[in-house]
Amino acid sequence: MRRMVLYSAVGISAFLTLVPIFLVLVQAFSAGEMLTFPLPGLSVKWFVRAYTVPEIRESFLFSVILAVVSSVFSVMLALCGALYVSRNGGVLSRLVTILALVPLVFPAFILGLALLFFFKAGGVNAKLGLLIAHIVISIPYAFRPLVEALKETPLSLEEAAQSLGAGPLSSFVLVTFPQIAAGVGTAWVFCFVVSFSELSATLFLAGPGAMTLPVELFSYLEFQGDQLVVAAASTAQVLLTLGMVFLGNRVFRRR
Amino acid sequence: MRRMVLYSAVGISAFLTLVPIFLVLVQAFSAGEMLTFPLPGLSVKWFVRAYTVPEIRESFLFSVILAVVSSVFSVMLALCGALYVSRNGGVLSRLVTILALVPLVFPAFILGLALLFFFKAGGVNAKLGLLIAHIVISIPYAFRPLVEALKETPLSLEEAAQSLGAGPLSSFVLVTFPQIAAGVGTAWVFCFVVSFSELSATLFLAGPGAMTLPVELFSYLEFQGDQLVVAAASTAQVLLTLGMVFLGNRVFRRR
Amino acid sequence: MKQQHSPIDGSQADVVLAGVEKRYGNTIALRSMDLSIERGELFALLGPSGCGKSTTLRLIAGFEQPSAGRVFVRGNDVTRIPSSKRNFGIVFQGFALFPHMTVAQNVGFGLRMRKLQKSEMKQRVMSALELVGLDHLADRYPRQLSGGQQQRAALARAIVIEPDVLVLDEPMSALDKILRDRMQVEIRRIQQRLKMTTILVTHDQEEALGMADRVGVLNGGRIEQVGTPRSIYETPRTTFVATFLGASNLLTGKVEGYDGAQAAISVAGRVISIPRGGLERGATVPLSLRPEKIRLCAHSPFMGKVKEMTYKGSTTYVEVDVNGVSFAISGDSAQIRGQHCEVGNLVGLEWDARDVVVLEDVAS
Amino acid sequence: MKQQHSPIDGSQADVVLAGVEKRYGNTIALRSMDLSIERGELFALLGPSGCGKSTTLRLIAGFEQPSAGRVFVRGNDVTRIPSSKRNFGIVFQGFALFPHMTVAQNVGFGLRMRKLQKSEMKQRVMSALELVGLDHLADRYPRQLSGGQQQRAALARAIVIEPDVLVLDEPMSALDKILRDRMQVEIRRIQQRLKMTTILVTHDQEEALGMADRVGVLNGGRIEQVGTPRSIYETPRTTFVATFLGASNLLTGKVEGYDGAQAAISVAGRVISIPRGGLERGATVPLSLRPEKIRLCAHSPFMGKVKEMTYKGSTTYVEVDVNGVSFAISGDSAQIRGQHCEVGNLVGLEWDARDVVVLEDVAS
Repeated sequence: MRRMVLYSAVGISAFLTLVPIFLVLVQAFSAGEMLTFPLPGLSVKWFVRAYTVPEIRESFLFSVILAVVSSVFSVMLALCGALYVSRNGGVLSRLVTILALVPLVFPAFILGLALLFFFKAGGVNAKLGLLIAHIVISIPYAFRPLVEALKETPLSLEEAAQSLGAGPLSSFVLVTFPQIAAGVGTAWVFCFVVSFSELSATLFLAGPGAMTLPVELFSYLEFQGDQLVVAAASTAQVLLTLGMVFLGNRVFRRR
Repeated sequence: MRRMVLYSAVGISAFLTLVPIFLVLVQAFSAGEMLTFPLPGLSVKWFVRAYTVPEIRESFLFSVILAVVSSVFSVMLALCGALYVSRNGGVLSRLVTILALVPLVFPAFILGLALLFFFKAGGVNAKLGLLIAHIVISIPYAFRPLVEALKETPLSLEEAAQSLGAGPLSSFVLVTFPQIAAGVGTAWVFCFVVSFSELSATLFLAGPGAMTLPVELFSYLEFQGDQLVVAAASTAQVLLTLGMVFLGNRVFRRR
Repeated sequence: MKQQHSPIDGSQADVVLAGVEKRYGNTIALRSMDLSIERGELFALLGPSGCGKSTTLRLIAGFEQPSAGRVFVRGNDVTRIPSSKRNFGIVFQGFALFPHMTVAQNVGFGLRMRKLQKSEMKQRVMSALELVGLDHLADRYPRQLSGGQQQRAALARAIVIEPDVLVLDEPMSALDKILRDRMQVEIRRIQQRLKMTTILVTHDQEEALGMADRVGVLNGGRIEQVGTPRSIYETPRTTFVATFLGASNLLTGKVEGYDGAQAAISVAGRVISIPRGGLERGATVPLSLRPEKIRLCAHSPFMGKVKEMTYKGSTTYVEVDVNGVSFAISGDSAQIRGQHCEVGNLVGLEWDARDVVVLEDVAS
Repeated sequence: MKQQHSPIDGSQADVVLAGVEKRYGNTIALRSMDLSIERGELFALLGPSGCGKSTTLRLIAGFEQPSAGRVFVRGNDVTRIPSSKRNFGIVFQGFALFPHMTVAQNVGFGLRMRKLQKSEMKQRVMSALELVGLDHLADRYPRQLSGGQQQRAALARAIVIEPDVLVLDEPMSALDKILRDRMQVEIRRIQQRLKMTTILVTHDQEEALGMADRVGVLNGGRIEQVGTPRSIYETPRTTFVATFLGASNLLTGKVEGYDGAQAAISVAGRVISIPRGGLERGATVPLSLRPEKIRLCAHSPFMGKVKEMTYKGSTTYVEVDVNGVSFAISGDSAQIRGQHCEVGNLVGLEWDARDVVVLEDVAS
């Protein structure tokens, strides 16, 4: 009985998540002109069309660059925090943990709003605002795997290195870092993916010359409404995301 | 040296996250008519004004209802999944884990887009679409604390109850559930907060009669642009969020 | 599904395993086990981790089902009966007390499931708590109790339901050495007073030897020997039993011939007599001789050089090389000192002929 | 910051702690400890968990700094010198081998930090590996090694740098019983060959007694007794030392008077003589008498009823009640059986006068 409840719950969740997404992904390969089911035929023409729209092409590129840059910063900042937390107890350590995880529950759109107001007043450009927003929003996703990786690395390894004559820097580089490399990789993939698909805060901060793919797709859909172009672009985004996650799993596999 | 790097990293992150948000929150209490610093004076007039905008008032209420309903579903579905995962190993268990955590990295806006296309084709109303999207997006936030709570509850407790004559249902209700109650509470607060501030997927699905506060604020800002009304409404949202998290910590505190 | 069967033998057996096997996928956890546990006895299942003792316990308790074979309790086939209907009292490793219930609620849980009346329940809970000496802590929560008190509470919870069988799963593993010794004596005392059929699962040979009426030694999913503590300690049947139940000198002997009922066996270049028949002349046999059975003396056929001495407080451990064969000797520190035993010295070894045990497995 | 000091005494001391204290906030982990460890000896710091032995180790190794006092190594004040400049070889609890390096790379790490030439490095790594018998596994990764092999690799890594002091932090705690005994002997052998000043931190009294030249017993952040294994085992100074280093009968005696150098002390209603002076007439003194020092006999002034018997294999544990005072006796199983010792029987107890030790702390 209980087993049946469990199975059906899992089934429902899977259905709700996967079926609609799957349908959109399939539609992107439609040979027809509209959203129809079953597909009239298979083609990649919608991908070609999406690529020929300059805004979509440019925003895709911008998204990739933004994701790469912001994820590098996120991982570095999160690593500093995670190192502190895993090596120290006390109030400050708990404060850092809370601070690093705040963006996870804090409404991202409010961060976007705040940065918008802030930069308008300060006259700073939109790109910096987006970078900051993406760094802040993806920090928690980097922080968790890094803290976990560091917690699995006994402090005694570093102490062993030090007792053998290694200074703080060499013991970190030669001993601790190789242990957490997989965690760093995971953290980086997470940050990339989060930044790449961020919409809530980005919506407020994006503007001419600093337009990400999700925002571009949203406004494209609102103003031109060519749904299959959007489906194709989304599919490209999903495939890149999945590719990153797969790559992360492969390259940074534990053990 | 290393200590200094750590401190400055934490400082930078805190500065980036907290200062802009703090400024917006402060502006909401401005007595002036524009975003200015320092404040010309303190007042709550912007909260009153925000409340008098019917769209903002109604969308706030809708957001609360949506968050309550979707979070209850998320927690129930996540609990089923977490029970299965913590009691069983194997391929299916890992599949459930992956499935439950997919929405965490999967672009939420694509889910919104997919549901939009799906429901347009099926002719189902926007409210159901929003409910599904919010359930799916918040499931990972419920799944993690629940799995952790269940992992901390040794299976031997349930076996002890069974050896004393309790059936599967009573051993769960009388013994296991009380152990994970704190985890369930945490999961629920997380889901509520996530749903309450979701914007990426909601943006595509919201419509007349099914408008959440974040979407409403976004379009209000775009078309009317009364920034201080938005600041006040955002502040109300942040305060409710913080209140929920605080409450969750208090009521469902472990031990 | 409930079937009536008579046990496989006509004895007083309370719990009978008949050809019980357990496989997980391709790995075999238990190999066709036959075991019968008499009414009222304390039977210890002893073995190292991974030997199958936990699996056996889980099959007996009904948490898992055997891949083959049957489990009988008091003559009834319970193989397919779930744990909740078996009426077993189980003291879990780590105790598994319900953290959100007081001691009294914990102990009363089984009675509550049996839908007893409040008043009778209360009375039985109190008398169980009195039995284990915990009546003054009935309203405490488990986390407010010491390890030993938690142990007692778990025991009270298991016995209050008047189980057909009491099962103790590594009951001392969460306790420190001193407490462990005390609880061994106490649990044994309670078990004897209630005359309750009890299965003790443990990896600690001292616990098994000190508490049990009979011990079954498990290794690699198989029972290697069943017997009283003294019989399995003093006459181990296999190399595994000889070494797992304490230190042992494993020697290789060659059967030279017979002198009446005494077998003449050569060990380390000397011939010894062992009161034992049935050995093939010329065969190589594995022998076990416990270190504490060897005495040091000035002169003996077995003279050797002291290679190693380790002081252990009450006893001293000595390693002596006799013609290239190493003998471990464990003796009272004062006596060993009295024999002028120093590393490098020449000493003699002696022992009683009956302390040399011929093992049944192939010498390794 | 490096200062030259002479050690607090003029002996051969290699490591000296002078008034070392450690506080964490308000809790005191170590109370003003003075300790000096001689060149080439194996010194064991023995105590239960939380006694301060790990803190002492961390202060000596330089992972933490004392709140007060100084640490000297070979006469140099190293109190403020970081671990990386102290030239200590440490074998960590759990070994702390670098998982991403081979055994040879692990062992070579310390030499690499010392910027040795490739060829010399290789040669020294190989000779260290040979010493611990691991030269054939130089290219394995730690996860491919058994527990005992990991232990050896960690030891090789610690000794290859030719440290001033070798520190062993609970080196056997990750090993099983049988391996532990073997590694104790082996580590001791290597330490004696290299004549390396060694500090062994352990909670296992058998390990400390069996391996060390001298033992310091810690309790509650204080050293309770320092001495050779035999002296601390046979003449414990405090109740804690008496009970932590093995079982002990803690008795309460009353000093009745003197007969020459013999103190007459009444215990359990009988008077015994102890060769010990300096006790106040009429005083109540705590006494320790080890269970294995008591023999059973047919007649003696101390007659009592057997309350409990526990068979432990080589030994049997007997509890005898003499005038309301409980005596624990541990003896050879065969000898105990020979004395017709059964629960309920009356038996006599005897012991040598010098085995009764007068403790210095207040009887509890």
